[in-house]
Amino acid sequence: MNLDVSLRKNYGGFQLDVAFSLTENRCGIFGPSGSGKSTLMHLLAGLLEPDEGRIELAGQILFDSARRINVPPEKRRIGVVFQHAHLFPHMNVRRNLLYGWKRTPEAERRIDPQALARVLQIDQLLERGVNSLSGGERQRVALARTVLACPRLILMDEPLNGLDEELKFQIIPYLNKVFSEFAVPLLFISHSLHEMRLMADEVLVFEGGHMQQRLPAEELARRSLVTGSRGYANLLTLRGPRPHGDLWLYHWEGNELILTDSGAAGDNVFELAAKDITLFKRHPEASSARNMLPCRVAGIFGAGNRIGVELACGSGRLICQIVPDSVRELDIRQGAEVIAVVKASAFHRLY
Amino acid sequence: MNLDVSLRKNYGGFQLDVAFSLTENRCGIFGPSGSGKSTLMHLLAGLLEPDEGRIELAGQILFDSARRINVPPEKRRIGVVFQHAHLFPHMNVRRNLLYGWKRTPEAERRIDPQALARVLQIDQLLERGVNSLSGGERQRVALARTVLACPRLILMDEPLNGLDEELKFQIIPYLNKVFSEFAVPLLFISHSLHEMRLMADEVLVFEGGHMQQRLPAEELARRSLVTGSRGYANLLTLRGPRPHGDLWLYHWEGNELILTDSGAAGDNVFELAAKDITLFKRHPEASSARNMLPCRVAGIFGAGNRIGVELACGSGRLICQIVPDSVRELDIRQGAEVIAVVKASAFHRLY
Amino acid sequence: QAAEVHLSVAASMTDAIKELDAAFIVDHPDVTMLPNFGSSGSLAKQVAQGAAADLFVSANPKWMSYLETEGKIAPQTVRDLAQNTLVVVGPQKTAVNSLQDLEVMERIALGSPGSVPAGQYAQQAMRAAGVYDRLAAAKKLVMAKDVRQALLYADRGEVDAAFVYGTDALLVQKAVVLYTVPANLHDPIYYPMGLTIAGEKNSAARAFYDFLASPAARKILAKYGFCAPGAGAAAK
Amino acid sequence: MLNLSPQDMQAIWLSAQVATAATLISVPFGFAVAYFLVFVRLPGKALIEGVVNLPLVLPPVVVGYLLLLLFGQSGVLGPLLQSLGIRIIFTLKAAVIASAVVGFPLLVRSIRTGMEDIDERYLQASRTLGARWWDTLLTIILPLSGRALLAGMTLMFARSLGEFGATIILAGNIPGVTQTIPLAIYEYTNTPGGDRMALSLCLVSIVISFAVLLANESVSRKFRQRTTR
Amino acid sequence: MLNLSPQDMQAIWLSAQVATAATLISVPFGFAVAYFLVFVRLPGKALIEGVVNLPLVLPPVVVGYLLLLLFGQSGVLGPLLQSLGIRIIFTLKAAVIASAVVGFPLLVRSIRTGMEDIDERYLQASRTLGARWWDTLLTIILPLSGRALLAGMTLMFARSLGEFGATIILAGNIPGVTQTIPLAIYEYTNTPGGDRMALSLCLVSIVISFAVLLANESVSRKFRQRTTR
Ligand SMILES: Nc1ncnc2c1ncn2[C@@H]1O[C@H](COP(=O)(O)OP(=O)(O)OP(=O)(O)O)[C@@H](O)[C@H]1O
Ligand SMILES: Nc1ncnc2c1ncn2[C@@H]1O[C@H](COP(=O)(O)OP(=O)(O)OP(=O)(O)O)[C@@H](O)[C@H]1O
Ligand SMILES: [Mg+2]
Ligand SMILES: [Mg+2]
Repeated sequence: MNLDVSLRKNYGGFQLDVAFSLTENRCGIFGPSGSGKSTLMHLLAGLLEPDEGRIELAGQILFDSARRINVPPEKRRIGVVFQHAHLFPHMNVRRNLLYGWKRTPEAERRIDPQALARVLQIDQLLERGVNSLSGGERQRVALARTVLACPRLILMDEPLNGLDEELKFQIIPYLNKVFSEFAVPLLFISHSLHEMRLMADEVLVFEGGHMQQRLPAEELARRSLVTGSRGYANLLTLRGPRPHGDLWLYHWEGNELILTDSGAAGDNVFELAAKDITLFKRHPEASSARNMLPCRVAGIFGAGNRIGVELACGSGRLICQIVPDSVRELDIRQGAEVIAVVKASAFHRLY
Repeated sequence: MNLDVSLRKNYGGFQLDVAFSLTENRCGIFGPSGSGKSTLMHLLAGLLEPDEGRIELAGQILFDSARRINVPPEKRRIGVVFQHAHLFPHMNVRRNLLYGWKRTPEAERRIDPQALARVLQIDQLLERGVNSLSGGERQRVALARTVLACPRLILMDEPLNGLDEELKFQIIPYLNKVFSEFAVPLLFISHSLHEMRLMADEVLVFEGGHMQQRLPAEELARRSLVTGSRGYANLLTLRGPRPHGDLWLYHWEGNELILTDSGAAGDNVFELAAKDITLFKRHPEASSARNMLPCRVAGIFGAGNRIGVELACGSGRLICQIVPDSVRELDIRQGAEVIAVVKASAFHRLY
Repeated sequence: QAAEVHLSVAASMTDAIKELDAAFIVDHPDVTMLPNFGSSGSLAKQVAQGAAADLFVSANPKWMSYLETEGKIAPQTVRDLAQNTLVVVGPQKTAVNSLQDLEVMERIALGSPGSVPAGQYAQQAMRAAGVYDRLAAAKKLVMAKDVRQALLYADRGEVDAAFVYGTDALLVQKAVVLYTVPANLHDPIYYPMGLTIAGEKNSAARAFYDFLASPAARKILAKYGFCAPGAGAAAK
Repeated sequence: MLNLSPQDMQAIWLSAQVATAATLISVPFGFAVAYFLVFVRLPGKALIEGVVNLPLVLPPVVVGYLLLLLFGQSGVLGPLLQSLGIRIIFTLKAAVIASAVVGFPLLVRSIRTGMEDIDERYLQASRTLGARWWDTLLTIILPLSGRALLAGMTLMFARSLGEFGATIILAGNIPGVTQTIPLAIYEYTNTPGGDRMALSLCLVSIVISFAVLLANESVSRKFRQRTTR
Repeated sequence: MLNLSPQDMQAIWLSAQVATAATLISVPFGFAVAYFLVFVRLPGKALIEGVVNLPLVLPPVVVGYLLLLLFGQSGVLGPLLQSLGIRIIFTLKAAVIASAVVGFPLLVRSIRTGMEDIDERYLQASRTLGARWWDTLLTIILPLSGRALLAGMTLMFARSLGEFGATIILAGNIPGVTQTIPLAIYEYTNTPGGDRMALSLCLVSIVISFAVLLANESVSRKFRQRTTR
């Protein structure tokens, strides 16, 4: 994606004023309610006219107030998943789904409607009228409708709202697959840091109509170790689960990990909270924790009473959150050897 | 609340068939997308007519197909927060808020609109038209509008969707206060087990139009230790934080706990995941964990490789999740003495 | 090739013309008669705008001369088809012996003098009797859009009197003829007819035009209350 | 350019009065009938709708005739009205009634379409907030069908300006009393050479209706701004 | 009860033809004009709206006269039409034109109200999905204003059944050729004892419009079921 944006829009009392240029394919927009996320999305899609500014996507100028260019929405080929679905009320689910698809030149139809419908679990609903759908069903149909239009850029406004966790994590990998396989760039709006980590590489943080920060999703997550209420979560890709008594043994970057959860045959993404890792100077005896990984301290960051310790275990990296007292007591410094203790139940499978 | 329900409704392909009677004041309805939660809500509110059945609230029959009773919605005094706000488009925020309030006899107006608006952070929006609100703002206005009508029972359909976590946990205690202070019974629909725990005492679990289970929210949470993807979380009310070096010392049921987070002066509700508690047979040396609580095992439950251990620490109870191997190794059984090790960062403040 | 005759005929002659048509095609089975009935004014405007018409029958000499000046009518073919009389009808209770008696009444209906010939004759008569201006100033006059409407009012008792043609008076149900207006109080009531420029070249139209002057045609006209031109008075 | 006789001026003034009165009087009835047709569930609704539409289907002259049968002295209501000292026929009241009856189906149809387009969920929300049906009617349905109501009123006003057939039968054509613009125009067009004068009056009609139209547009736009983004 | 002469049957058949043709012919134009008025941003739109509304404001007789000036042989379009061998005046075409013109404002106003009530966000969604304006027009706006279009068509059909003033001027009153129901009724009222016959024809008009109304209702209900919960 090559998106250059510099826009101003006055809206009653609210003023949006942003300028950024993106190259990452998966970007996120993160910010509190009312910070202007949806407004930005409408401006980019051409549904709202900026007071002033410029939008350039992949070398094409979509809007330029100075040169009086304003490409209409249908020529921008920017897909939008709206916060409230906006399904066409007079069409059934199938016709809604295929609306954009039919308007896409055959050469550019890169996604199979059937397969997508199956993944989003809406293949049973195809002949239903959209007004009889439940809240979550509507959102999934809207998602599929936009993706099937095969746009050059997809804007998603909290698309996973109203979906239960299970379904959410079923959908995310598929979306990721679609987006990466067909290199569809994505601008992803969400309140959830978690979704952000999984869907975006780079994140723009909005506040009161302005871009406050801009940083890689990983960095945002690391900062949340200090500022966020939930702390940092490691995302680990574990391979080849084998039974191990009641538990399961996985490979992870040259280590073996013991987990309570069984996974799928191939790659499995697990979440491990930084808070769930306890460091010991010596190998502890008689702990209920199943995993005791010898690691080397690769770095220390953080502030106040929340210290992040970056650990190298085999070829993998882990972030562990501890308190300053522990840093002193365990003599944690770069290069120090420690034992990371993790309970088998601490891993949470995402997909 | 005294709610007796026995209903059947056929809806195209979908069939809802439930019977329950509730006495708890705060009930939850939990279930996957499309399981009939919103449909039930419409039936209870009188917005949809059941094919057959009976609804009785606080001794008054609201619907009875046999006796051809069907009290109209406005006489049921059942408040509804809809999944999609449905704010009146021709009124500003203030008039939306006060719509139900004005229609409530003065004697029953138990909630102050100003105060409620402040808590929900919509006091700045009062003169705005509702069509210029952001998604989260709309949802908050809808919430306030229903609460201000002071109904006998409030039905909420995923009311916290689209709100960021911070705001969500700001609103929940206030809602709880309103509901408990004025004893407004509540039927709370949500996908989130977490919200369920905080808002409901008893939970009905729906699946495919039927009530699958019915159990206390605490029990649902305990079961999720085995079946859920997120495990069980302890909710602890901690008191009187005092600084302790970089950290904070709290009272909890006769114990002292060390946390990274500072809290408010009075009660603070913290979450502590069962997975975040590690058990040791002996007092471990040199751990990065700050809290080492001597406890007695009060009970063991769970199945497969997920075992929940109920611990008595002082006058408090904690649930800890461990694996069967650990049970054997640490010789965990009722009455056994163990050390529960918890990191200072493992506590997550909700409000 | 079947000949067509387009007639533009004042609506008050509808029935008479229909019977005349029927009588005519008995002898001319190859001719199709296409009568168009309307108010004289709108018929004249249609003819003026080039609508298909071979023969124009007006209830009023004004519209005939209008078309003559427009050059739509062959002037030498203009002659009177029939004559009519003017009567006052009303609910049975009132007695009228002269037009002055109208002054005691509340409402008097007449065709709008500007547009309805019968109204114009009524106006002339009332003027001659010296009552028109006072009646008009007292807003006692109801101007109907055509004679039929004036008659309707009288029939239903909405007005105390109405000026209508003698032929129309045959249609009354409840009302009765109160008074026949003396012919000397108004211009003679003629139904002028004339062939249009196109009609003059239509032999069937000319044949019908000639037929209208025949005794057979006269008899039919008389049946509907019209009298022969120059005859002066009508039936009743 | 326009040279209007005093009689013409009177006709214009009468027409404006009649159109305004007919429109305003019909609004509550039109609204009630539309509400009934849209929201009340009752068998035989189609029949009522048919009756409401009658004045549209029948030639205006016939409508006028039927009204005469109703309001005339020997008509159905005539004696009753007469005993109350009310005279309808040949008065401005008759012109108003004729215009109101002829325009009524237009008004109802317009309001109906607007009401049918109201999202049912707003009505649901208002009822769960404790509003009775009439409360919902006044606070939700009325404002949300406001634009359609306005459109219907404009239609009706315009139709009233052009109403001829029923008016001339029921109200008669009495200059200065019941002679509205269309009746005056009729007189002119039936007089050779009267076309110029008729045209002047037509222009006046057009100007009046145009003003009403513009007023409607601007009010309607405000409504729209208030109700959609 | 009804005894209809062959001439009456002809009038009924002609009326049905005229009303149907006028309605169907007007629909595309009415739709286009409504679209223009609602969605195209252009100064001077009010003017066009004024022109569209003219036939409503003017007495039908005047409309008929103006049409006569337009289509007559010495009229504006007359010579052109004649050179093409097309005759309008005194033919059924003229009756269709008269009905279409008189009913047009009703059709446009109805469609407009429907279009204005379409939630803009559906149009936004369709455009971001790659639909051009005409595509959005056909696939979103047309179906979503379908009910209003139907309502407009019903109005127009009903109005055509009752159209008298403009028709008698432009099409003439020629039995069997251009004599529609209202003209036949007019003729009966000019005939002794014709009132019964006139009434019979009125009843026929009512029955036809009623049938159309019911058809409209049922189609409209389907639309509604399809578009709201
Ligand atoms: N048409 C409008 N007129 C005036 N203010 C508006 C309009 N539309 C949006 N706003 C205001 O602009 C601000 C930004 O709104 P926006 O919808 O972009 O927020 P958001 O970041 O998407 O919030 P949320 O997460 O709650 O959806 C809000 O304060 C909103 O009230
Ligand atoms: N009018 C209708 N006609 C037919 N089926 C309907 C209708 N309304 C709802 N349904 C179906 O009934 C089922 C239950 O819908 P409901 O809205 O109650 O689900 P829900 O539990 O609220 O889901 P969500 O969490 O996604 O909002 C769904 O399968 C839905 O598609
Ligand atoms: Mg938003
Ligand atoms: Mg739902």
